[in-house]
Amino acid sequence: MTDSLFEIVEEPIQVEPIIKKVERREAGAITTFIGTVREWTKGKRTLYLEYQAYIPMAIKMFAKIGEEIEKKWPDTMVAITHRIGRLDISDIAVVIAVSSPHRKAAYEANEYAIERIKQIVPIWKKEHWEDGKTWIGDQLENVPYPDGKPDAKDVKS
Amino acid sequence: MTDSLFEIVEEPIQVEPIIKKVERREAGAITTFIGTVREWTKGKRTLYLEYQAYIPMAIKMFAKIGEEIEKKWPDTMVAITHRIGRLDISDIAVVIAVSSPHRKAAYEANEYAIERIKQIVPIWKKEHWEDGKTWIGDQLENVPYPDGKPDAKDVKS
Amino acid sequence: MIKVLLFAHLQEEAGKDQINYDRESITVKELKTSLQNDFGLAELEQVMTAINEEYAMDEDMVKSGDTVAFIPPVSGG
Amino acid sequence: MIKVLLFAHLQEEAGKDQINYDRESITVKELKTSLQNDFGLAELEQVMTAINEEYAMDEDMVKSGDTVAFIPPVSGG
Repeated sequence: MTDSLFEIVEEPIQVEPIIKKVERREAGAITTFIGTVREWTKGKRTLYLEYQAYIPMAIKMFAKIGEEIEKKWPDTMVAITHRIGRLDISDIAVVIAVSSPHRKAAYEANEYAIERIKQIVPIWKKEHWEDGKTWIGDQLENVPYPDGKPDAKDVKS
Repeated sequence: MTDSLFEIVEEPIQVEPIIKKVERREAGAITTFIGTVREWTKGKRTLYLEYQAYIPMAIKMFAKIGEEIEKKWPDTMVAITHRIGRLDISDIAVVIAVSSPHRKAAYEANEYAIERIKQIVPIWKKEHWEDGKTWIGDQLENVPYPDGKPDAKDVKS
Repeated sequence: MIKVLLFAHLQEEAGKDQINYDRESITVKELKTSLQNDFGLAELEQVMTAINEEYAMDEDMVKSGDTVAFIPPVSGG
Repeated sequence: MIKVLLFAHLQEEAGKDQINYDRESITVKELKTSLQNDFGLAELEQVMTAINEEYAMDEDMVKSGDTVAFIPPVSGG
Protein backbone atom coordinates (compact mmCIF):
# COMPACT_ATOMS: atom_id res chain seq x y z
CA MET A 1 0.00 0.00 0.00
CA THR A 2 3.03 2.30 0.47
CA ASP A 3 2.74 3.73 -3.00
CA SER A 4 -0.78 5.01 -2.39
CA LEU A 5 -0.25 6.71 0.96
CA PHE A 6 -0.20 10.04 -0.88
CA GLU A 7 -2.88 10.82 -3.42
CA ILE A 8 -4.44 13.62 -5.43
CA VAL A 9 -8.00 12.78 -6.49
CA GLU A 10 -10.82 14.43 -8.38
CA GLU A 11 -13.67 12.53 -6.73
CA PRO A 12 -15.20 13.09 -3.26
CA ILE A 13 -12.88 11.84 -0.49
CA GLN A 14 -13.95 9.05 1.83
CA VAL A 15 -12.25 9.27 5.23
CA GLU A 16 -12.43 5.66 6.42
CA PRO A 17 -10.21 4.14 3.68
CA ILE A 18 -7.49 6.70 4.47
CA ILE A 19 -7.61 5.78 8.16
CA LYS A 20 -7.28 2.12 7.16
CA LYS A 21 -4.00 2.90 5.37
CA VAL A 22 -2.25 3.87 8.61
CA GLU A 23 -3.80 1.26 10.95
CA ARG A 24 -1.18 -0.96 12.58
CA ARG A 25 -1.24 -3.36 15.52
CA GLU A 26 1.45 -1.35 17.28
CA ALA A 27 -0.38 1.97 16.87
CA GLY A 28 -2.79 2.92 19.65
CA ALA A 29 -3.57 6.39 18.34
CA ILE A 30 -4.75 7.66 14.98
CA THR A 31 -5.43 11.33 14.38
CA THR A 32 -7.10 12.70 11.30
CA PHE A 33 -7.39 16.21 9.98
CA ILE A 34 -10.23 16.87 7.58
CA GLY A 35 -10.18 20.18 5.77
CA THR A 36 -13.56 21.16 4.38
CA VAL A 37 -14.76 24.08 2.29
CA ARG A 38 -15.97 26.82 4.64
CA GLU A 39 -18.80 29.08 3.60
CA TRP A 40 -17.67 32.25 5.36
CA THR A 41 -14.18 33.76 5.62
CA LYS A 42 -13.87 37.10 7.39
CA GLY A 43 -17.38 38.12 6.40
CA LYS A 44 -17.02 37.06 2.77
CA ARG A 45 -19.21 34.30 1.41
CA THR A 46 -17.72 31.51 -0.66
CA LEU A 47 -19.95 29.93 -3.30
CA TYR A 48 -17.50 27.21 -4.33
CA LEU A 49 -13.78 26.60 -4.79
CA GLU A 50 -11.50 25.28 -7.45
CA TYR A 51 -8.27 23.52 -6.55
CA GLN A 52 -5.45 23.06 -9.04
CA ALA A 53 -2.29 21.03 -8.45
CA TYR A 54 1.04 20.33 -10.07
CA ILE A 55 0.19 16.69 -9.47
CA PRO A 56 3.48 14.76 -9.74
CA MET A 57 5.36 17.32 -7.67
CA ALA A 58 2.53 17.59 -5.12
CA ILE A 59 2.67 13.83 -4.53
CA LYS A 60 6.46 14.04 -4.19
CA MET A 61 6.07 16.81 -1.60
CA PHE A 62 3.48 14.77 0.35
CA ALA A 63 6.00 11.93 0.46
CA LYS A 64 8.71 14.37 1.57
CA ILE A 65 6.44 15.53 4.43
CA GLY A 66 5.89 11.88 5.35
CA GLU A 67 9.67 11.38 5.52
CA GLU A 68 10.15 14.50 7.61
CA ILE A 69 7.53 13.23 10.03
CA GLU A 70 9.05 9.76 10.31
CA LYS A 71 12.33 11.44 11.18
CA LYS A 72 10.85 13.79 13.78
CA TRP A 73 8.40 11.30 15.30
CA PRO A 74 9.77 7.79 14.85
CA ASP A 75 7.17 5.02 14.56
CA THR A 76 4.51 7.28 13.05
CA MET A 77 2.86 6.59 9.71
CA VAL A 78 1.18 9.23 7.53
CA ALA A 79 -1.35 9.18 4.68
CA ILE A 80 -2.52 12.29 2.82
CA THR A 81 -5.22 12.65 0.17
CA HIS A 82 -6.04 16.00 -1.44
CA ARG A 83 -8.90 16.63 -3.81
CA ILE A 84 -8.69 18.99 -6.79
CA GLY A 85 -11.25 20.42 -9.19
CA ARG A 86 -14.51 22.08 -8.15
CA LEU A 87 -15.50 21.74 -4.50
CA ASP A 88 -18.73 22.93 -2.93
CA ILE A 89 -19.34 24.11 0.64
CA SER A 90 -18.62 21.33 3.19
CA ASP A 91 -16.84 19.15 0.63
CA ILE A 92 -13.65 17.59 1.92
CA ALA A 93 -10.51 19.14 0.37
CA VAL A 94 -7.87 17.24 2.32
CA VAL A 95 -7.56 14.35 4.75
CA ILE A 96 -4.41 13.68 6.78
CA ALA A 97 -4.24 10.50 8.85
CA VAL A 98 -1.37 9.78 11.26
CA SER A 99 -0.95 6.67 13.37
CA SER A 100 1.45 6.33 16.27
CA PRO A 101 1.92 4.12 19.32
CA HIS A 102 1.16 7.15 21.52
CA ARG A 103 -1.26 10.00 21.08
CA LYS A 104 1.00 13.01 21.60
CA ALA A 105 3.04 12.23 18.50
CA ALA A 106 -0.12 11.57 16.48
CA TYR A 107 -1.45 15.06 17.23
CA GLU A 108 1.87 16.84 16.72
CA ALA A 109 2.75 15.06 13.51
CA ASN A 110 -0.71 15.67 12.07
CA GLU A 111 -0.56 19.40 12.73
CA TYR A 112 2.96 19.51 11.31
CA ALA A 113 1.66 17.87 8.14
CA ILE A 114 -1.02 20.47 7.47
CA GLU A 115 1.40 23.33 8.17
CA ARG A 116 3.91 21.87 5.73
CA ILE A 117 1.23 21.27 3.10
CA LYS A 118 0.46 24.97 3.24
CA GLN A 119 4.16 25.78 2.79
CA ILE A 120 5.56 23.45 0.17
CA VAL A 121 2.90 21.48 -1.71
CA PRO A 122 2.08 22.97 -5.13
CA ILE A 123 -1.71 23.14 -4.82
CA TRP A 124 -3.69 26.32 -5.40
CA LYS A 125 -7.15 27.36 -4.39
CA LYS A 126 -9.34 29.68 -6.43
CA GLU A 127 -12.11 31.20 -4.34
CA HIS A 128 -15.37 31.90 -6.06
CA TRP A 129 -16.80 34.51 -3.72
CA GLU A 130 -20.28 35.88 -3.90
CA ASP A 131 -18.67 39.03 -5.36
CA GLY A 132 -15.90 37.72 -7.60
CA LYS A 133 -13.07 35.25 -7.76
CA THR A 134 -9.40 35.17 -6.79
CA TRP A 135 -6.55 32.76 -6.63
CA ILE A 136 -5.70 32.62 -2.95
CA GLY A 137 -2.03 33.10 -2.21
CA ASP A 138 -1.66 36.09 -4.48
CA GLN A 139 -0.93 39.45 -2.96
CA LEU A 140 -4.56 40.58 -3.04
CA GLU A 141 -5.84 38.03 -0.58
CA ASN A 142 -3.29 36.24 1.48
CA VAL A 143 0.37 35.52 1.25
CA PRO A 144 1.03 32.31 3.12
CA TYR A 145 4.72 33.11 3.59
CA PRO A 146 5.19 34.99 6.86
CA ASP A 147 7.65 37.53 5.50
CA GLY A 148 5.91 37.93 2.16
CA LYS A 149 8.51 35.86 0.35
CA PRO A 150 8.93 32.15 0.03
CA ASP A 151 11.81 30.97 2.13
CA ALA A 152 14.06 28.59 0.28
CA LYS A 153 15.12 26.73 3.40
CA ASP A 154 11.50 25.65 3.97
CA VAL A 155 11.24 23.92 0.65
CA LYS A 156 14.64 22.52 -0.24
CA SER A 157 15.30 19.00 0.90
CA MET B 1 -28.83 15.28 17.00
CA THR B 2 -27.58 17.07 20.13
CA ASP B 3 -28.60 14.25 22.42
CA SER B 4 -26.47 11.71 20.58
CA LEU B 5 -23.22 13.67 20.40
CA PHE B 6 -21.97 11.57 23.33
CA GLU B 7 -22.38 7.83 23.28
CA ILE B 8 -21.23 4.62 24.91
CA VAL B 9 -21.69 1.62 22.62
CA GLU B 10 -21.01 -2.11 22.70
CA GLU B 11 -20.67 -2.60 18.94
CA PRO B 12 -17.69 -1.76 16.70
CA ILE B 13 -17.39 1.99 16.14
CA GLN B 14 -17.69 3.49 12.67
CA VAL B 15 -15.75 6.74 12.32
CA GLU B 16 -17.58 8.40 9.44
CA PRO B 17 -20.99 8.80 11.19
CA ILE B 18 -19.25 10.52 14.13
CA ILE B 19 -17.53 12.96 11.78
CA LYS B 20 -20.94 13.68 10.21
CA LYS B 21 -22.30 14.75 13.62
CA VAL B 22 -19.93 17.73 13.82
CA GLU B 23 -19.99 18.80 10.15
CA ARG B 24 -21.17 22.38 9.70
CA ARG B 25 -21.05 24.86 6.82
CA GLU B 26 -19.09 27.32 8.95
CA ALA B 27 -16.48 24.73 10.02
CA GLY B 28 -13.44 24.40 7.78
CA ALA B 29 -11.56 21.98 10.02
CA ILE B 30 -12.49 18.68 11.60
CA THR B 31 -10.01 16.71 13.69
CA THR B 32 -10.60 13.20 14.92
CA PHE B 33 -8.79 11.14 17.47
CA ILE B 34 -9.18 7.38 17.17
CA GLY B 35 -7.92 5.33 20.09
CA THR B 36 -7.31 1.70 19.17
CA VAL B 37 -6.21 -1.32 21.15
CA ARG B 38 -2.43 -1.57 20.97
CA GLU B 39 -0.77 -4.97 21.02
CA TRP B 40 2.43 -4.00 22.86
CA THR B 41 2.85 -1.73 25.89
CA LYS B 42 6.36 -1.41 27.31
CA GLY B 43 7.30 -4.88 26.15
CA LYS B 44 4.12 -6.55 27.42
CA ARG B 45 1.77 -8.16 24.98
CA THR B 46 -1.96 -7.52 25.19
CA LEU B 47 -4.29 -10.30 24.00
CA TYR B 48 -7.49 -8.31 24.39
CA LEU B 49 -9.13 -5.68 26.60
CA GLU B 50 -12.33 -5.27 28.49
CA TYR B 51 -13.81 -1.83 29.06
CA GLN B 52 -16.40 -1.15 31.72
CA ALA B 53 -18.26 2.14 32.21
CA TYR B 54 -20.58 3.78 34.67
CA ILE B 55 -22.67 4.61 31.64
CA PRO B 56 -25.03 7.43 32.67
CA MET B 57 -22.27 9.31 34.47
CA ALA B 58 -19.78 8.73 31.66
CA ILE B 59 -22.18 10.31 29.19
CA LYS B 60 -22.72 13.24 31.57
CA MET B 61 -18.94 13.70 31.80
CA PHE B 62 -18.57 13.60 28.00
CA ALA B 63 -21.18 16.37 27.82
CA LYS B 64 -19.31 18.31 30.52
CA ILE B 65 -16.11 18.05 28.47
CA GLY B 66 -18.07 19.31 25.46
CA GLU B 67 -19.21 22.33 27.49
CA GLU B 68 -15.70 23.03 28.75
CA ILE B 69 -14.46 22.97 25.15
CA GLU B 70 -17.19 25.30 23.88
CA LYS B 71 -16.17 27.75 26.60
CA LYS B 72 -12.43 27.53 25.87
CA TRP B 73 -12.72 27.40 22.08
CA PRO B 74 -15.92 29.18 21.02
CA ASP B 75 -17.53 27.92 17.80
CA THR B 76 -16.19 24.38 18.18
CA MET B 77 -18.46 21.33 18.27
CA VAL B 78 -17.51 17.98 19.81
CA ALA B 79 -18.78 14.40 19.49
CA ILE B 80 -17.40 11.47 21.50
CA THR B 81 -18.19 7.77 21.23
CA HIS B 82 -16.57 5.17 23.50
CA ARG B 83 -16.96 1.45 23.16
CA ILE B 84 -17.17 -0.94 26.12
CA GLY B 85 -17.05 -4.73 26.49
CA ARG B 86 -14.42 -6.95 24.94
CA LEU B 87 -12.09 -5.34 22.38
CA ASP B 88 -9.44 -7.09 20.33
CA ILE B 89 -6.15 -5.71 19.00
CA SER B 90 -6.72 -2.78 16.56
CA ASP B 91 -10.37 -2.42 17.57
CA ILE B 92 -11.45 1.20 18.06
CA ALA B 93 -12.06 2.09 21.72
CA VAL B 94 -12.83 5.77 21.36
CA VAL B 95 -13.47 8.36 18.66
CA ILE B 96 -13.40 12.10 19.32
CA ALA B 97 -14.45 14.46 16.52
CA VAL B 98 -14.11 18.24 16.79
CA SER B 99 -15.16 20.77 14.17
CA SER B 100 -14.12 24.40 14.15
CA PRO B 101 -13.89 27.28 11.68
CA HIS B 102 -10.08 27.16 12.02
CA ARG B 103 -7.71 24.27 12.42
CA LYS B 104 -5.71 25.35 15.47
CA ALA B 105 -8.74 25.18 17.74
CA ALA B 106 -9.77 21.83 16.26
CA TYR B 107 -6.42 20.26 17.20
CA GLU B 108 -6.22 21.85 20.64
CA ALA B 109 -9.79 21.06 21.62
CA ASN B 110 -9.44 17.47 20.45
CA GLU B 111 -6.33 16.88 22.51
CA TYR B 112 -7.98 18.54 25.49
CA ALA B 113 -10.91 16.13 25.13
CA ILE B 114 -8.79 12.98 25.31
CA GLU B 115 -6.81 14.34 28.29
CA ARG B 116 -10.04 15.11 30.13
CA ILE B 117 -11.53 11.72 29.27
CA LYS B 118 -8.54 10.15 30.98
CA GLN B 119 -9.12 12.32 34.04
CA ILE B 120 -12.83 12.43 34.72
CA VAL B 121 -14.84 9.93 32.69
CA PRO B 122 -15.75 6.78 34.66
CA ILE B 123 -14.53 4.15 32.21
CA TRP B 124 -12.11 1.39 33.15
CA LYS B 125 -9.88 -0.84 31.11
CA LYS B 126 -8.98 -4.37 32.09
CA GLU B 127 -5.86 -5.57 30.29
CA HIS B 128 -5.68 -9.23 29.43
CA TRP B 129 -1.94 -9.60 29.04
CA GLU B 130 -0.23 -12.67 27.73
CA ASP B 131 0.78 -13.34 31.36
CA GLY B 132 -2.28 -12.31 33.37
CA LYS B 133 -4.86 -9.58 33.73
CA THR B 134 -5.18 -6.27 35.57
CA TRP B 135 -7.52 -3.36 35.83
CA ILE B 136 -5.45 -0.46 34.57
CA GLY B 137 -5.51 2.55 36.86
CA ASP B 138 -4.84 0.55 40.00
CA GLN B 139 -1.56 1.03 41.82
CA LEU B 140 0.07 -2.03 40.27
CA GLU B 141 0.05 -0.72 36.73
CA ASN B 142 -0.55 2.91 36.25
CA VAL B 143 -2.08 5.69 38.25
CA PRO B 144 -3.47 8.26 35.85
CA TYR B 145 -3.45 11.02 38.48
CA PRO B 146 -0.09 12.81 38.36
CA ASP B 147 0.35 13.04 42.12
CA GLY B 148 -1.03 9.59 42.81
CA LYS B 149 -4.29 10.98 44.10
CA PRO B 150 -7.34 12.20 42.28
CA ASP B 151 -7.51 15.96 42.40
CA ALA B 152 -10.99 17.17 43.25
CA LYS B 153 -10.63 20.42 41.32
CA ASP B 154 -10.17 18.46 38.10
CA VAL B 155 -13.49 16.73 38.40
CA LYS B 156 -15.91 19.09 40.12
CA SER B 157 -17.86 21.36 37.82
CA MET C 1 -31.41 3.26 51.86
CA ILE C 2 -28.29 4.26 49.98
CA LYS C 3 -27.42 2.47 46.75
CA VAL C 4 -23.66 1.94 46.34
CA LEU C 5 -22.21 1.03 42.93
CA LEU C 6 -18.86 -0.68 42.53
CA PHE C 7 -16.71 -0.86 39.40
CA ALA C 8 -13.53 -2.43 38.06
CA HIS C 9 -11.36 -4.13 40.70
CA LEU C 10 -13.66 -3.02 43.55
CA GLN C 11 -16.47 -5.00 41.96
CA GLU C 12 -14.26 -8.07 41.82
CA GLU C 13 -12.98 -7.65 45.36
CA ALA C 14 -16.48 -7.31 46.77
CA GLY C 15 -17.86 -10.03 44.52
CA LYS C 16 -20.79 -7.80 43.59
CA ASP C 17 -21.48 -4.63 41.63
CA GLN C 18 -24.06 -3.10 43.96
CA ILE C 19 -24.53 -2.81 47.73
CA ASN C 20 -27.66 -1.51 49.41
CA TYR C 21 -26.64 0.31 52.57
CA ASP C 22 -29.31 1.03 55.15
CA ARG C 23 -28.64 4.51 56.57
CA GLU C 24 -30.50 7.81 56.63
CA SER C 25 -27.38 9.97 56.18
CA ILE C 26 -23.63 9.55 56.37
CA THR C 27 -20.52 11.31 55.06
CA VAL C 28 -18.67 9.86 52.10
CA LYS C 29 -15.67 9.26 54.36
CA GLU C 30 -17.71 7.29 56.91
CA LEU C 31 -19.36 5.30 54.17
CA LYS C 32 -15.96 4.37 52.73
CA THR C 33 -14.65 3.19 56.14
CA SER C 34 -17.78 1.23 56.81
CA LEU C 35 -17.66 -0.55 53.45
CA GLN C 36 -13.98 -1.33 53.86
CA ASN C 37 -14.76 -3.08 57.14
CA ASP C 38 -17.83 -4.92 55.89
CA PHE C 39 -16.61 -6.02 52.47
CA GLY C 40 -12.86 -6.18 52.83
CA LEU C 41 -12.22 -3.60 50.12
CA ALA C 42 -8.48 -3.16 50.34
CA GLU C 43 -7.94 0.40 49.27
CA LEU C 44 -10.39 3.24 48.90
CA GLU C 45 -7.97 6.12 49.29
CA GLN C 46 -7.35 6.60 45.60
CA VAL C 47 -11.00 6.04 44.86
CA MET C 48 -13.18 9.01 43.91
CA THR C 49 -16.82 9.12 44.86
CA ALA C 50 -19.83 10.27 42.90
CA ILE C 51 -23.18 11.05 44.47
CA ASN C 52 -26.00 10.85 41.93
CA GLU C 53 -23.51 10.94 39.04
CA GLU C 54 -21.63 14.03 40.25
CA TYR C 55 -18.17 13.87 41.79
CA ALA C 56 -18.22 14.46 45.55
CA MET C 57 -15.71 15.10 48.35
CA ASP C 58 -15.02 12.97 51.41
CA GLU C 59 -16.88 15.49 53.61
CA ASP C 60 -20.03 15.53 51.47
CA MET C 61 -23.20 14.01 52.95
CA VAL C 62 -25.00 11.06 51.43
CA LYS C 63 -28.72 10.73 52.17
CA SER C 64 -31.14 7.85 51.87
CA GLY C 65 -32.29 7.60 48.25
CA ASP C 66 -28.93 8.70 46.85
CA THR C 67 -26.84 6.58 44.52
CA VAL C 68 -23.16 6.54 45.44
CA ALA C 69 -20.55 5.26 43.02
CA PHE C 70 -16.97 4.45 43.95
CA ILE C 71 -14.77 5.39 41.06
CA PRO C 72 -11.26 3.92 40.97
CA PRO C 73 -8.70 5.81 38.87
CA VAL C 74 -10.21 5.82 35.41
CA SER C 75 -8.50 4.42 32.33
CA GLY C 76 -10.78 5.08 29.38
CA GLY C 77 -9.75 6.49 26.04
CA MET D 1 14.20 23.14 -25.33
CA ILE D 2 12.98 23.98 -21.82
CA LYS D 3 9.40 23.14 -20.85
CA VAL D 4 7.86 25.81 -18.59
CA LEU D 5 4.67 25.03 -16.62
CA LEU D 6 2.36 27.76 -15.34
CA PHE D 7 -0.26 27.45 -12.62
CA ALA D 8 -3.02 29.41 -10.94
CA HIS D 9 -3.09 33.14 -11.80
CA LEU D 10 0.08 32.86 -13.92
CA GLN D 11 -1.72 30.43 -16.18
CA GLU D 12 -4.59 32.87 -16.58
CA GLU D 13 -2.30 35.87 -17.16
CA ALA D 14 -0.33 34.06 -19.85
CA GLY D 15 -3.43 32.50 -21.36
CA LYS D 16 -1.69 29.09 -21.43
CA ASP D 17 -0.46 26.45 -19.00
CA GLN D 18 2.75 25.57 -20.84
CA ILE D 19 5.48 27.41 -22.69
CA ASN D 20 8.26 25.79 -24.69
CA TYR D 21 11.36 27.91 -24.41
CA ASP D 22 14.17 27.35 -26.87
CA ARG D 23 17.46 27.65 -25.00
CA GLU D 24 20.36 25.37 -24.18
CA SER D 25 20.91 26.72 -20.67
CA ILE D 26 19.82 29.73 -18.62
CA THR D 27 19.54 30.66 -14.93
CA VAL D 28 16.15 30.64 -13.25
CA LYS D 29 16.44 34.37 -12.74
CA GLU D 30 17.10 35.03 -16.44
CA LEU D 31 14.27 32.74 -17.43
CA LYS D 32 11.88 34.64 -15.16
CA THR D 33 12.88 38.02 -16.65
CA SER D 34 12.62 36.70 -20.14
CA LEU D 35 9.13 35.28 -19.58
CA GLN D 36 7.97 38.47 -17.90
CA ASN D 37 8.97 40.42 -21.01
CA ASP D 38 7.54 37.95 -23.52
CA PHE D 39 4.24 37.07 -21.81
CA GLY D 40 3.48 40.09 -19.66
CA LEU D 41 3.51 38.13 -16.43
CA ALA D 42 3.10 40.86 -13.85
CA GLU D 43 4.91 39.57 -10.85
CA LEU D 44 7.32 36.69 -10.49
CA GLU D 45 9.13 37.84 -7.37
CA GLN D 46 6.95 35.89 -4.97
CA VAL D 47 6.93 32.93 -7.29
CA MET D 48 9.01 29.88 -6.43
CA THR D 49 10.56 27.75 -9.14
CA ALA D 50 10.86 24.01 -9.45
CA ILE D 51 13.24 22.28 -11.83
CA ASN D 52 12.14 18.73 -12.58
CA GLU D 53 9.77 18.74 -9.60
CA GLU D 54 12.36 19.94 -7.07
CA TYR D 55 12.41 23.47 -5.67
CA ALA D 56 15.24 25.56 -7.08
CA MET D 57 16.91 28.91 -6.41
CA ASP D 58 17.14 31.95 -8.70
CA GLU D 59 20.82 31.19 -9.36
CA ASP D 60 20.24 27.56 -10.36
CA MET D 61 20.82 26.61 -14.00
CA VAL D 62 18.11 25.24 -16.25
CA LYS D 63 19.21 23.08 -19.18
CA SER D 64 17.48 21.98 -22.33
CA GLY D 65 15.27 19.00 -21.54
CA ASP D 66 14.39 20.26 -18.06
CA THR D 67 10.84 20.98 -16.93
CA VAL D 68 10.55 24.25 -15.03
CA ALA D 69 7.43 25.05 -13.03
CA PHE D 70 6.60 28.50 -11.68
CA ILE D 71 4.91 28.04 -8.34
CA PRO D 72 2.94 30.97 -6.94
CA PRO D 73 2.40 30.99 -3.18
CA VAL D 74 0.53 27.75 -2.52
CA SER D 75 -2.86 27.53 -0.84
CA GLY D 76 -3.74 23.88 -0.52
CA GLY D 77 -5.10 22.17 2.57
